[in-house]
Amino acid sequence: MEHFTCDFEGGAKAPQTTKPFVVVGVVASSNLEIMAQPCDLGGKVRFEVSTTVAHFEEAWRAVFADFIERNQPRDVLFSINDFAAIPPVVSLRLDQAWEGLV
Amino acid sequence: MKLSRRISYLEASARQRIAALLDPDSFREILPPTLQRISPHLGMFDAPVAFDDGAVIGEGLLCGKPVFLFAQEGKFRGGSLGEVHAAKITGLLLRAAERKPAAVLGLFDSGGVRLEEANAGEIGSTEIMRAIFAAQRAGVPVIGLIGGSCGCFGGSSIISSCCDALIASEEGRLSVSGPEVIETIMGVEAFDSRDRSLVWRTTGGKNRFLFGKVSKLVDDHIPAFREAATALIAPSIPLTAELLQAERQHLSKRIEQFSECTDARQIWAKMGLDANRVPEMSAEELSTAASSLVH
Amino acid sequence: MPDKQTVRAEKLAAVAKVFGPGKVIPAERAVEFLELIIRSGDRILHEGDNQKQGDFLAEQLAKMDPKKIHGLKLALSCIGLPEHLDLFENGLAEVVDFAYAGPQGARLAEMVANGTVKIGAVHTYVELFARYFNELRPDVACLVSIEADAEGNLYTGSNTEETPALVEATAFGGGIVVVQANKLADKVRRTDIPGEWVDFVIESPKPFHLEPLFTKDPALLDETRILMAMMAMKAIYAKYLPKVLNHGVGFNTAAIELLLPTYGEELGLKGRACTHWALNPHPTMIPAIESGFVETIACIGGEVGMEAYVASKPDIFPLGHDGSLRSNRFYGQMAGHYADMFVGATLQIDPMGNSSTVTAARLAGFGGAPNFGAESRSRRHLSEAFIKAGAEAHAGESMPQGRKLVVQMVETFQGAGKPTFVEQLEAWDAMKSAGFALPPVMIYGDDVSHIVTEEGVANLLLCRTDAEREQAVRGVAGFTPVGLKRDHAMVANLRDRGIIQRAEDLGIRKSDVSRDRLAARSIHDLVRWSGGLYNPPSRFRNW
Amino acid sequence: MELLPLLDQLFPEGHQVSVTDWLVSGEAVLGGAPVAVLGTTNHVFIGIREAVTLSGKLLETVAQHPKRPIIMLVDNNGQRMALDEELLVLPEYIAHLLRAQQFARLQGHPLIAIVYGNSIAGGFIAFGMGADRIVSLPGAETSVMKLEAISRVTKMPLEKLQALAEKVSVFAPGCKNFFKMGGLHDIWTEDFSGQLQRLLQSTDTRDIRAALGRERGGREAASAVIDDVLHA
Repeated sequence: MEHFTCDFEGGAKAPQTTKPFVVVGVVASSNLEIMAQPCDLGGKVRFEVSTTVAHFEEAWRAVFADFIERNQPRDVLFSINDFAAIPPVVSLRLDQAWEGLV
Repeated sequence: MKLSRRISYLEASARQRIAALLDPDSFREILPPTLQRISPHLGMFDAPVAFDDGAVIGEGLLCGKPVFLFAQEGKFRGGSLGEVHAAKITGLLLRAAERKPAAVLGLFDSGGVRLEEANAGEIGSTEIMRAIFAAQRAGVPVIGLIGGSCGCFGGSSIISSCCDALIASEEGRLSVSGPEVIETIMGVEAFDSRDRSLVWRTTGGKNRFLFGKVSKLVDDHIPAFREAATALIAPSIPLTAELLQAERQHLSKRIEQFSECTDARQIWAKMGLDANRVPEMSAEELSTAASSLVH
Repeated sequence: MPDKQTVRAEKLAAVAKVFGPGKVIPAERAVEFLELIIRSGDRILHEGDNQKQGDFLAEQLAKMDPKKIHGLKLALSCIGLPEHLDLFENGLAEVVDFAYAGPQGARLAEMVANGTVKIGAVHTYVELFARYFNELRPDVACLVSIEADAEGNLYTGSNTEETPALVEATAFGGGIVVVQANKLADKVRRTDIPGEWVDFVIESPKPFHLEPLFTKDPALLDETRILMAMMAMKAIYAKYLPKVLNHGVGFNTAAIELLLPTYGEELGLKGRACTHWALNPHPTMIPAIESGFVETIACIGGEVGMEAYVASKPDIFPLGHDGSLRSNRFYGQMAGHYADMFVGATLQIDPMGNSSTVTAARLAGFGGAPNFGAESRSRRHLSEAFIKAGAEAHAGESMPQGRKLVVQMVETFQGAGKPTFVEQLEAWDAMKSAGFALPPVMIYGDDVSHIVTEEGVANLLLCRTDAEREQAVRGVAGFTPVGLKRDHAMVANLRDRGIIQRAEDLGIRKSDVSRDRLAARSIHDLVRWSGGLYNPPSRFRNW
Repeated sequence: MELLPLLDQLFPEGHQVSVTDWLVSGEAVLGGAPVAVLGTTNHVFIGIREAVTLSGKLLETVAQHPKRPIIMLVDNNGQRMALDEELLVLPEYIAHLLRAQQFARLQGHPLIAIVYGNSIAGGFIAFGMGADRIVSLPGAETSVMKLEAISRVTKMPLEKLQALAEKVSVFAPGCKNFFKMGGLHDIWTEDFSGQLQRLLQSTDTRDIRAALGRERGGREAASAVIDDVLHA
């Protein structure tokens, strides 16, 4: 298992929901669980990742950057339990989690 | 033939099942994933964890009635009973024994004990059983739902069989040993675990319904599970000598009648059903056919 | 050298001398018989494709004595049986012409590398059939049938497929036609091949192997594929309204087929698009058929378990007077070639949109996709889709033209760490290792009109330069190395011009991407849709 | 441990116990008072027939000897793994046997399980782990699954599992591990009869195994989780 946290400068959109959290996906092979929580991060977006596949932090960062560019979120904490999901699946889940918060 | 749209129970995640089963927005989760009560053991196996350890528990309303509910996530490590997973369910049942909701719903989807936590899982399963008995003793019925892709095997199969009533779809499976285990013991000639039709004939919801272990057979549609669960809510029947003697006689008679059978089709034929038609029948058709049989 | 008719007459006389008059040969004497009609250096055509296989005759051929017979030239659609390669290992055959290697691909690559097998050429199906009428005229054809009678009349049934093409090339090319039949009947169920064209029949000890081609269990369709299907339907199907379609057999097209009655209906496709198809009787088409989307289907092959359902739809499927399906690969390929749209998948795509399923260690071949997926510049009849696509492709040119839609739907990764988009196709390595003069490309990039991935849809018709085309491909290549090397400014420009469309550009929310949209989520659902008429093999069942 | 010497050591004041089809039943005297003896031997598999026979004996004891302690002698190789038994819904039979045990408990019968042989997976659940108190004797073996099998299923190398098993109690077979997890209330090494008499003096039938697991450091999360759920 590999664990890392990364922060990104967020965009203009803060979560609109009153829900304390949203969970999408499950921890199953080639899939992942993403828990998104509205959270005052001073405009930033934080990703806390646990993954079964080590040494792919760069790829994760690329997926996160792309997600932020696409959705312009701010003040969200994404906690991720990954079981070897490929990048497009990660992208899809991030979008789904974010759509659950707005 | 146009099919009516169904909301699949089989495919839904534990959380999706809860959302569609209970009254809208009525669910209050206990120990939600934000608390991250994860397995303390999976890490040393280098295995991924889930924030809820594959068990979602909480309280909500079912057609206005207050119920407690636990749901196993079959897609996370086969819905296996780990230490935290099992303890969440035990805690919920003990809470039910104290607070007496109208019922506890158990959404089973589990291959059994989590091997990485085998001892904790096994002890945990029997703690759940004791907690079911505690809830029942308090008059709270425990209603099990079986229709997930992992079925209900091993320790989970025994736990679910301790419930007051079971609801299942034909896709749901209930059995102690898994098909692969039986194939290993008996040989592939006697039981080919890859013959999916054979596996479902043996362990699937229809066979369990025809034996009476499953009280209500439903199609793979969450609203059907919801309707069945609502209808089954009634105070738990206290254990008595008469009740258990009757149960025992019923089970002994089953052995006498059917122990020569080696395929579910023989059993169904003996019951007086058109055995080859059974797999093709809808839940409603089979329920009607079964109700006209003299057991 | 004696002429073909003389040789044929000699062979027939030799058989008559040993076996007496009549066309029926006993199975246990098949090798002895084959050695009478086959001479060294003959071109032997063996029938077998991705569904049916003339397994009995293949076994018998491999048992012939290489001291008597050698130097054979083998021609066949699919190298699907180990016996096909045994012919080479045993010293009977030297050269093979084929279209598709399937399960024998790895062994074939090995035997080519060590010189045991010489490849004439790797073809597409129709290309190979066409050559049977010219430079590859067969001396002997070994074919497959369900029923045969003593006169040689054949009932080839649902999986007739390529039998007519092979019989025609042989019977009218001076060759000898031998058939293995599952059953010798007094009277065949219907005459698919007239007895006059058939020289000998052998009742095989067991029925020929028939592989269910359909393996796309709807239960295995994940959200990624549903997202891609929804984007394709909105960006392509709803835009061009193609009436005549050919779908590949992959999961992506299965997803579209299962979304037609739901999402397709929402998009207003019913009656306006997807009415005619060149397709095997895919079980995943049942919901669309039952929902009234489909008017006719031209069948290339059959499908195990679909017999009763097909028989219940006489207006849609090609049926004989006996009520069972008659498929035809040659004609079906033609029907697909002249369709408005082809949608398929592949294993690798390069930045110019060229695609291939070949890897260095495996010679798969081509099969039917290159014909289905080729631009049809010989087409002259018009349709809305054809004109609309042509207007995009040929905008500003002095001669207006129509255009076929050729869509490649691929996930950006084939699995963890295995990108679909690559800077250079492995076909180039295969070219070197197999000694070809050209890389074995499946569909050339300039034939492709659209590429659909999880990241979006690229419309290559609208690209005006090679540089644009390359960025359009990179712009949907996701997080693969090819995708990461995109020029962000150019991709943004392509997106502004609608050449690249993302889900959000198409108004598709990711939360709406759900298996709940599928008209059928399991094989069992398909059976229910069929009113119990689809009878899937046991291994597909969970009831 | 063999059945006969076990009976002699547990019940020096006398016992009348018979064995039919590897199922053990009868009565014995302990501290001057009669106790019911019920058990299995010869590593029997617990299947549908065993379940109804054992439940029959339990119900008989409840009917004829109110509140008499029931001493459960545990030795099994697990649940019977067979097609014909699963066809007839084996889990229902095991649950029935557990319900009979619960009924006995509710009727005031102390239930003491003594593991003297093997106790494996579904067999142990069916007969043993449902008791009020569970103890093991020398030579007893408890397990859910052998390490070899766990290695096969989890694809974790056996050597790694063996090394882990040295450090933690959570997954590997063995009474010591089960004890540390709270799955055994006690491990007896001597004076079985005296220990049994002392155990029978307690009237506490609550399930305290999660608390034991926490105390002993083998299973610390379960008890905390249960408490948190109760008080959430």
